[in-house]
Amino acid sequence: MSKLFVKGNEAIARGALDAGCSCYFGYPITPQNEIPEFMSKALPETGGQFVQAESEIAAANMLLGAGACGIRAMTSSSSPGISLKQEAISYMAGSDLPGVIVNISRGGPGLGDIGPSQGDYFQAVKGGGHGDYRQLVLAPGTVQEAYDLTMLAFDLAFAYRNPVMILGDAIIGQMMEPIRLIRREAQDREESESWRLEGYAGRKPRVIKSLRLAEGTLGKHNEHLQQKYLTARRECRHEEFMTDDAELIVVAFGSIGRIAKSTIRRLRQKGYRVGLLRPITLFPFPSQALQDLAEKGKRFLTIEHNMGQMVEDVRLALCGLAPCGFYGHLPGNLPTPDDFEGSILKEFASEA
Amino acid sequence: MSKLFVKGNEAIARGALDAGCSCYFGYPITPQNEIPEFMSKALPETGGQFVQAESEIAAANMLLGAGACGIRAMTSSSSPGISLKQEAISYMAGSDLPGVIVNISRGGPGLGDIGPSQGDYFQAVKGGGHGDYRQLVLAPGTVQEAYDLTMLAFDLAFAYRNPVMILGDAIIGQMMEPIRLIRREAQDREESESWRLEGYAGRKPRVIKSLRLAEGTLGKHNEHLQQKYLTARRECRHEEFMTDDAELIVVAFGSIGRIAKSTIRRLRQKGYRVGLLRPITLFPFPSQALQDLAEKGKRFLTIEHNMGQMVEDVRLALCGLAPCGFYGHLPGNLPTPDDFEGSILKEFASEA
Amino acid sequence: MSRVIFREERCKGCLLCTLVCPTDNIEQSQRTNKQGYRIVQISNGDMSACKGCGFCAQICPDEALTVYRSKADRTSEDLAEEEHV
Amino acid sequence: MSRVIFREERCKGCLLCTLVCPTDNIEQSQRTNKQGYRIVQISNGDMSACKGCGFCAQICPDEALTVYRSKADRTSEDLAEEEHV
Amino acid sequence: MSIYQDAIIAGFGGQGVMLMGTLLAVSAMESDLEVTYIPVYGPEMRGGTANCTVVISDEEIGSPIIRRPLTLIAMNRPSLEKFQPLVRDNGVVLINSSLVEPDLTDNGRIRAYHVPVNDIAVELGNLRLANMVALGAYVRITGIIALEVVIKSLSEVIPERYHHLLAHNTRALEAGAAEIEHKYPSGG
Amino acid sequence: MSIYQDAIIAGFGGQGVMLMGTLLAVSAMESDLEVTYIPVYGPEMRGGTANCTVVISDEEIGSPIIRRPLTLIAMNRPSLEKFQPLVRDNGVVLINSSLVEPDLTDNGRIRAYHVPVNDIAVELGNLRLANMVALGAYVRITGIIALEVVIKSLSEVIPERYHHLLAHNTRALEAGAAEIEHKYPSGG
Amino acid sequence: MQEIQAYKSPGILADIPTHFCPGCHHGIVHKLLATCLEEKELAEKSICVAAIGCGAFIYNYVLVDSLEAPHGRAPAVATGVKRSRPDSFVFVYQGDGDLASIGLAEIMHAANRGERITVIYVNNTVYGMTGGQMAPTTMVGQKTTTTPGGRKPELDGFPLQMTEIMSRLRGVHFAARVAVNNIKNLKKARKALLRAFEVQKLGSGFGFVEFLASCPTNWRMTPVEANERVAGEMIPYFPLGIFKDQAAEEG
Amino acid sequence: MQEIQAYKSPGILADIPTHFCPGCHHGIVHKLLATCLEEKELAEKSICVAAIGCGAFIYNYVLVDSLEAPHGRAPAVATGVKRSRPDSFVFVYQGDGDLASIGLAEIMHAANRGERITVIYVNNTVYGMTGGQMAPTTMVGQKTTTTPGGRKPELDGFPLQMTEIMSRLRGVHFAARVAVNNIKNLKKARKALLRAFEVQKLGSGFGFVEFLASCPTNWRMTPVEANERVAGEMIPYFPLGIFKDQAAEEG
Ligand SMILES: Cc1ncc(C[n+]2csc(CCOP(=O)(O)OP(=O)(O)O)c2C)c(N)n1
Ligand SMILES: Cc1ncc(C[n+]2csc(CCOP(=O)(O)OP(=O)(O)O)c2C)c(N)n1
Ligand code: SF4
Ligand code: SF4
Ligand code: SF4
Ligand code: SF4
Ligand code: SF4
Ligand code: SF4
Ligand SMILES: [Mg+2]
Ligand SMILES: [Mg+2]
Repeated sequence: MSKLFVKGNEAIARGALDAGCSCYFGYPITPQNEIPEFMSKALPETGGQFVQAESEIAAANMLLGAGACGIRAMTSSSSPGISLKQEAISYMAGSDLPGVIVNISRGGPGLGDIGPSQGDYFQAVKGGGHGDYRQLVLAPGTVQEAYDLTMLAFDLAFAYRNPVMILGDAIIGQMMEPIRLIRREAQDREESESWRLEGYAGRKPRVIKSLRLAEGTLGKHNEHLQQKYLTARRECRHEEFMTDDAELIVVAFGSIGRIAKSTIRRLRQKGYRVGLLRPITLFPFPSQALQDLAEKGKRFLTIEHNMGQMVEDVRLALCGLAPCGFYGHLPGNLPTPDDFEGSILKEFASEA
Repeated sequence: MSKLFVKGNEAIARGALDAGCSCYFGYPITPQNEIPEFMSKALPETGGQFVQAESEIAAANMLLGAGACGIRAMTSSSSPGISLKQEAISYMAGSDLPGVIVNISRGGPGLGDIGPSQGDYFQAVKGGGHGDYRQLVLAPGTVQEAYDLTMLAFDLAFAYRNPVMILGDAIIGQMMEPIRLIRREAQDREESESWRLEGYAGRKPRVIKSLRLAEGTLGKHNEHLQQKYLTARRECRHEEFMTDDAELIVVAFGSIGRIAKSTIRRLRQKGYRVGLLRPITLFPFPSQALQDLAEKGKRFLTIEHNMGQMVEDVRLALCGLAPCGFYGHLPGNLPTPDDFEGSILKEFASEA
Repeated sequence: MSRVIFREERCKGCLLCTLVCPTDNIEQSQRTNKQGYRIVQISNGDMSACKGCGFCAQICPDEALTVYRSKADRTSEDLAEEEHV
Repeated sequence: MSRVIFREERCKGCLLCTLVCPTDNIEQSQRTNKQGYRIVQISNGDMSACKGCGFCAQICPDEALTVYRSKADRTSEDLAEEEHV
Repeated sequence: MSIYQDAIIAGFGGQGVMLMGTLLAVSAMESDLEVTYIPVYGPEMRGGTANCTVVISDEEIGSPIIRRPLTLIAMNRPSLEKFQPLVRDNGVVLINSSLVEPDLTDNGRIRAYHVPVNDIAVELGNLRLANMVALGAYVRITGIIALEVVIKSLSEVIPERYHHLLAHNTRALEAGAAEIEHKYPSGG
Repeated sequence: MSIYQDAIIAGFGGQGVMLMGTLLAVSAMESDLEVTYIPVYGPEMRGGTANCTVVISDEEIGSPIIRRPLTLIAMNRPSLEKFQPLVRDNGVVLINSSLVEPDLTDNGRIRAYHVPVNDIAVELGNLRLANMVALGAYVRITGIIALEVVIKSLSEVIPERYHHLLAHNTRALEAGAAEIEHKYPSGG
Repeated sequence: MQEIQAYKSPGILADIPTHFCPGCHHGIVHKLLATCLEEKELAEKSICVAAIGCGAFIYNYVLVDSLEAPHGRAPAVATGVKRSRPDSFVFVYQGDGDLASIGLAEIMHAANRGERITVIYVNNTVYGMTGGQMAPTTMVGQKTTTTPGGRKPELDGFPLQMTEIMSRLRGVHFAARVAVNNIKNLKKARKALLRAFEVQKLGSGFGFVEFLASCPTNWRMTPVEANERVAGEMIPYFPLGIFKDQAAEEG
Repeated sequence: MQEIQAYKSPGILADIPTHFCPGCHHGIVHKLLATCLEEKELAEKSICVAAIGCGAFIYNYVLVDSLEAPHGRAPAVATGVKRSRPDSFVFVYQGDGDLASIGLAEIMHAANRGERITVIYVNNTVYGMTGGQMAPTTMVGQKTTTTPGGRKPELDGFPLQMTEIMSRLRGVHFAARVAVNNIKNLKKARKALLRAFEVQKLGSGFGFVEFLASCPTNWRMTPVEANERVAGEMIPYFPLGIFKDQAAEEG
């Protein structure tokens, strides 16, 4: 099939459509507006529903409603708007509801700017909402991956009956690259049959809720959720680049992962044995891959476009097996391969 | 001065008043309703303002407005309501604004229940909102501490121009205990003079905002915030109980810290050398204290009323110096000293 | 004669039924049920006044009442009244 | 004679001033300023028609115009008009 | 040995069990003891039963939540049914025998005190005093607090607008204590 | 050595620089090269200047963001002032000499190409074709893409309702290329 | 002797005790709702969106497919439901705190979009579930746990009249205010609810029925006193009636 | 020759180029606002609460103490400000997306509480800052980037008429809709704004002024065409006038 040259945002929208997404609920915010804009045209054409919600809160709650009907649906926003969705996401997790949430994040805190940043890692991965829940988090590094991972997100959301977040940034959202589309079979209408709401005709009424007052029930639900998250570990995905002979492994995700790759290519040319591990799933986190590398005696440097968030997960994964340095590129400043060279070289020097 | 027998919630309200809080903005939610209820009576009597906001979002944004005026103000809520405040908290952090937010948290995710739980640790400590910010987090373990730490929260909020959260749970909020009040001098009206809004008469107009579009400005602000958080490390507070000769240190915060103390007392009677480290500030986290104990060769067990959140900070603090076990009491189930005995004994057995 | 059956364990003693009964056929009793509520009873233990209109059952928030209306009580006036109130 | 002063670098060429000028005294020019906007100018370079009413300056979203009204132009009719529109 | 006592107090919503708990707790505070009190709250209270837990000690109190209490005041039948099995062996159970049949008591395992607190209260002129009768009895049985301190503490927990009722409450506390002295001369 | 080229394309909002970028990028894609394109967006665009960055390579592209580009197309003066200092030594700078005075060029450090794209476009009958003139010139200078591929790609980036203008655009691309051949016979 | 049952419990109403306080009107509204669903044969295709408040447990009593919405967001959740399953019958059950305070934007926008849903709005002038705080509907002077001196309009504003606000939005095709404090009003309430259901069946727009209801517990009244307050204090400020019936007006 | 300056730039208006697109009415509203603040001598005691939208940068142009509010929440932020500093003059500058969509609950509740603040509401029927998506005020049939086929009332609802909604809330003491598309309307706008300021000075209640405004960029029109659309399409649906002036009505 021929290639299409599209923005990351459009790739996400197309990925959703090709994964069978039939409802989109959103509210405008830069730098993700191409998603609702694309959907507002494409969905009605395929019999789906596009709703411009009155707010991000409403959009997230519409997603909850659609999820309860067992429908593949999506919402998207950017950092401040994602903060507003936290209550609904917590409810979805608490009610075992699927749904895909896209965060094309921007610089924060507050209104910040509309440039790229990875300041929302903690919010996405540790749970910005209340309670002990997790969402699966996928972090594309290319426009093709934005498309592919969006399709995957829907499958995971329904496989685990859990919210799944696509965490991109302004680079992923605004960048254009060629992509190849995947043609999918018509969507499996059965995937939600055993639990979705549609009127009780022919069976017993169903209730979908997160309130669990009776003694022991909330505890049991929390146990069930933990079990789900343990199972989800098998979904771990990451990319390794030139790690085999590397002394130093740079750990970086999303757009920073790909930019760091440029730096690494350049440093390789200069003879430095440096490699890259790019987590693709941020939750579950590819801890095992890191441990495996640590056991081979590698050293680590985490690079993020924030003041240090994923590095905690890296350190927890390494668990004392190996140290991990950190270089945080300031949110608000655009990252380029040049920016990472110094810190990588410094890390080399520090122990070599 | 004589003692007062009050609920934790009332202690918080009184602490706020005695710290000079003159505006309260809130929205009802169990189990913290005694705070707004007390304030609705007490504040108008002292010339302050009580506003029952239309929502938690509105309440948090009123707090932002009051903070910008350099006024000591507070909002309070419980888990789902706190999720809704995340955007405003991020804005406050991004605008260097003081304010006190109380979370008398309950079981989650979603609507969960109204019982105690510590499921909101991540949200409070890692930042549930978007962007690279932190709030200072204080976790009382007694009603007296609820009162004292609320007063401290206001001082810290203004010293650092940053939101400060009191993280309690349904136990802290609903429990009654005797407390001693502290009489304070009248509030220092000068603390905000150099930055607050009040009309520009006699000086240049001031702008308080978090939007930073000009190149480099958002990055600089993020650096400034990190500097602030580093400085705040000196505010670390924790309690140690029988750690000197202990082999095993239980790390637990808030109500779980005090309940664990009962277990430890009981185990001491049985001859087990177990001690307690109870973090009082959750951010900044008392990492140094943990490291000091680790260097003395102690082992650690974190106990939380959730599925494992603070334990990550403990492990990051210990940084491979010592391992740390974990026992998570299921949110939704009430914790008692009996519940912790087994896991402490198991931890003892595991390596002894 | 129409009949009213109480499910005592369901009654919460709110007395709303007594407000709507056109014949004052229900009154508070001295008894409390297992839940501690002071329940209602047929006034003076005399069912004969009951018209079987079912108003008490309609309003009872707790479905504590069942009314069996005898055909005899089903006068055309009652029906007319029902339609017009 | 009243005078209109343009701050060309501020003009965005929106032409709103031309809409409100009662004497069609302003028109689009062929010049672009540094920002790339096609700016306005006095129609035919002739200032004499200007009444000095200041409407152009009032509506200009970009404060690109300053109007100096000569006392001579300040007729009572103008004033009356101003009051009543 | 050090002083330690804990109690669950339970009954119908309207029986004033929360007031019993706070009065007991304030009395402990006034006796210079450490004390915590924790109620149930929220929709669970609605319509159904209410209960609270009081822990009294001369040492810092760790847990305010007690799964297996040393003592129980059961103001009605559902409360007894729910909490009696949790009471520790040989623990004290004070039963409102006006509402609860004696045969429900787990006599072998716990120490039961049957006091017809409703009847005594009605005798005193007001059914609503039943809670004070029960507390008077409890205090006398356990001896954890002096009755006089409880009586003195009344004015701290009863809202000012009801202070004309202080004397009635005092009488009820005393009546409860007296009933124990009379019925269980060896007890307490 | 492998193929690699990057470019910043900058100008006024209305000059069609985004279209230049996408056309260049799609042409690269059609030439079976790897390519990324990234625009500026949001309020920064409002009123002021617009710019985008294109990276073309035969290898996987790491960074779509380029701080120090190899080439620059400056459609107006502010763009030249802003980006020229960032161009790498000996880099290519294509300047819209219809709007920018030649003396602003950093001649010693970079390789400057002065093309009066506005004037050429006006000659072709439409000022709006200036962007295509510039792109034609750029492609000829750098040789990164064949002009024919660019012309073939036009129909992919120009919305269907404007396809009657394809011929005009083609002519503009060609005119730009021709200008380079004519003016800088050794260049490109 | 021949007998008929004068009032039949609807089959979809669970035969279990409710958690409602004695005399709480929520219980009556639940019954009525269940009756009307059955009467219109809608139960099997219903999806109930429960809001947060004392009515949150409706799924325990009215046995249809049900979903819990976060506080205030039920109209948005219902929008997601109805857009996903346009053939289902979607109704929302909200309290006055939920709908008129935290959820004001959601209800107004769902109404304005003309979502084909039916909203049952139970106005008891107070936050019931959380223990009696001021609601947007609390009457002037009414004492609540957060207006210890009574609601003061200069500080707290005036009680919101939601049916009036709703009926002015063009997406709303039916809006009525009813009460269940006596048999006469109960019958009118039934008619209004049935009519609102029809509007959804017609697929024309949004249906809204406000129920004035008592909350004896938080009004600190006996059930009988509370029932009387509905007529004595609420109805004068919140007048009953059908405020809008688009189809009827047009046809 | 003697001369006077026919229009004086208000001193608190910064003498710097704005970021607004050519012909954007925000610029005119800014000027008017600054003029009125000066005329009433309110600038020195003003606190401006800026909302998120193209007007968010007002603090760069109208030089008074200023505060940025999260999108939609400016009325809540202003409530916090005014309650903290009752002596200051507090005004809010919001767009139609900000006020009528995400912030609908906040504006209505602040209005209903009768907060002593003045809200300047700039309705340009579109989300300007984010690039022209549908707003709650978008006209039926209007094409936007999220209504590529034009706004469809059956799916998207009808445009909200906020001044009408506001004027019916009892806490609102002044509500008007004005335009700045010609000199006549500009003068009326000035009068309305001055009156709204007075209401706050009187301390009686909430003041609301809706400005109909153009957004040439997102309407895909020239500034002149856009200016004409205000009169041709907007005013017929959003009629101008003073909808409420409590003090005037009472006195
Ligand atoms: C986000 C959030 N805020 C607050 C609450 C607490 N809460 C539960 S129900 C309720 C209000 C109930 O009042 P109303 O809607 O009037 O219903 P009622 O109980 O009176 O029927 C509130 C504030 C919550 N669950 N979630
Ligand atoms: C929570 C949140 N959601 C969305 C946005 C993105 N956003 C910025 S301005 C705006 C709307 C602007 O429209 P309007 O209020 O009509 O103002 P205008 O620009 O048209 O004057 C939006 C949605 C945001 N900043 N924050
Ligand atoms: S059926 Fe009618 S008359 Fe008989 S008890 Fe009930 S209400 Fe009264
Ligand atoms: S209405 Fe029902 S619950 Fe109330 S008193 Fe009558 S029978 Fe009992
Ligand atoms: S001052 Fe009046 S007449 Fe003169 S140019 Fe301006 S608008 Fe025209
Ligand atoms: S109104 Fe101002 S900006 Fe617009 S054309 Fe006239 S002078 Fe220029
Ligand atoms: S609190 Fe009020 S609304 Fe809730 S169940 Fe009780 S009476 Fe009904
Ligand atoms: S986008 Fe619209 S509202 Fe924003 S500045 Fe431009 S014209 Fe004005
Ligand atoms: Mg209510
Ligand atoms: Mg707008």
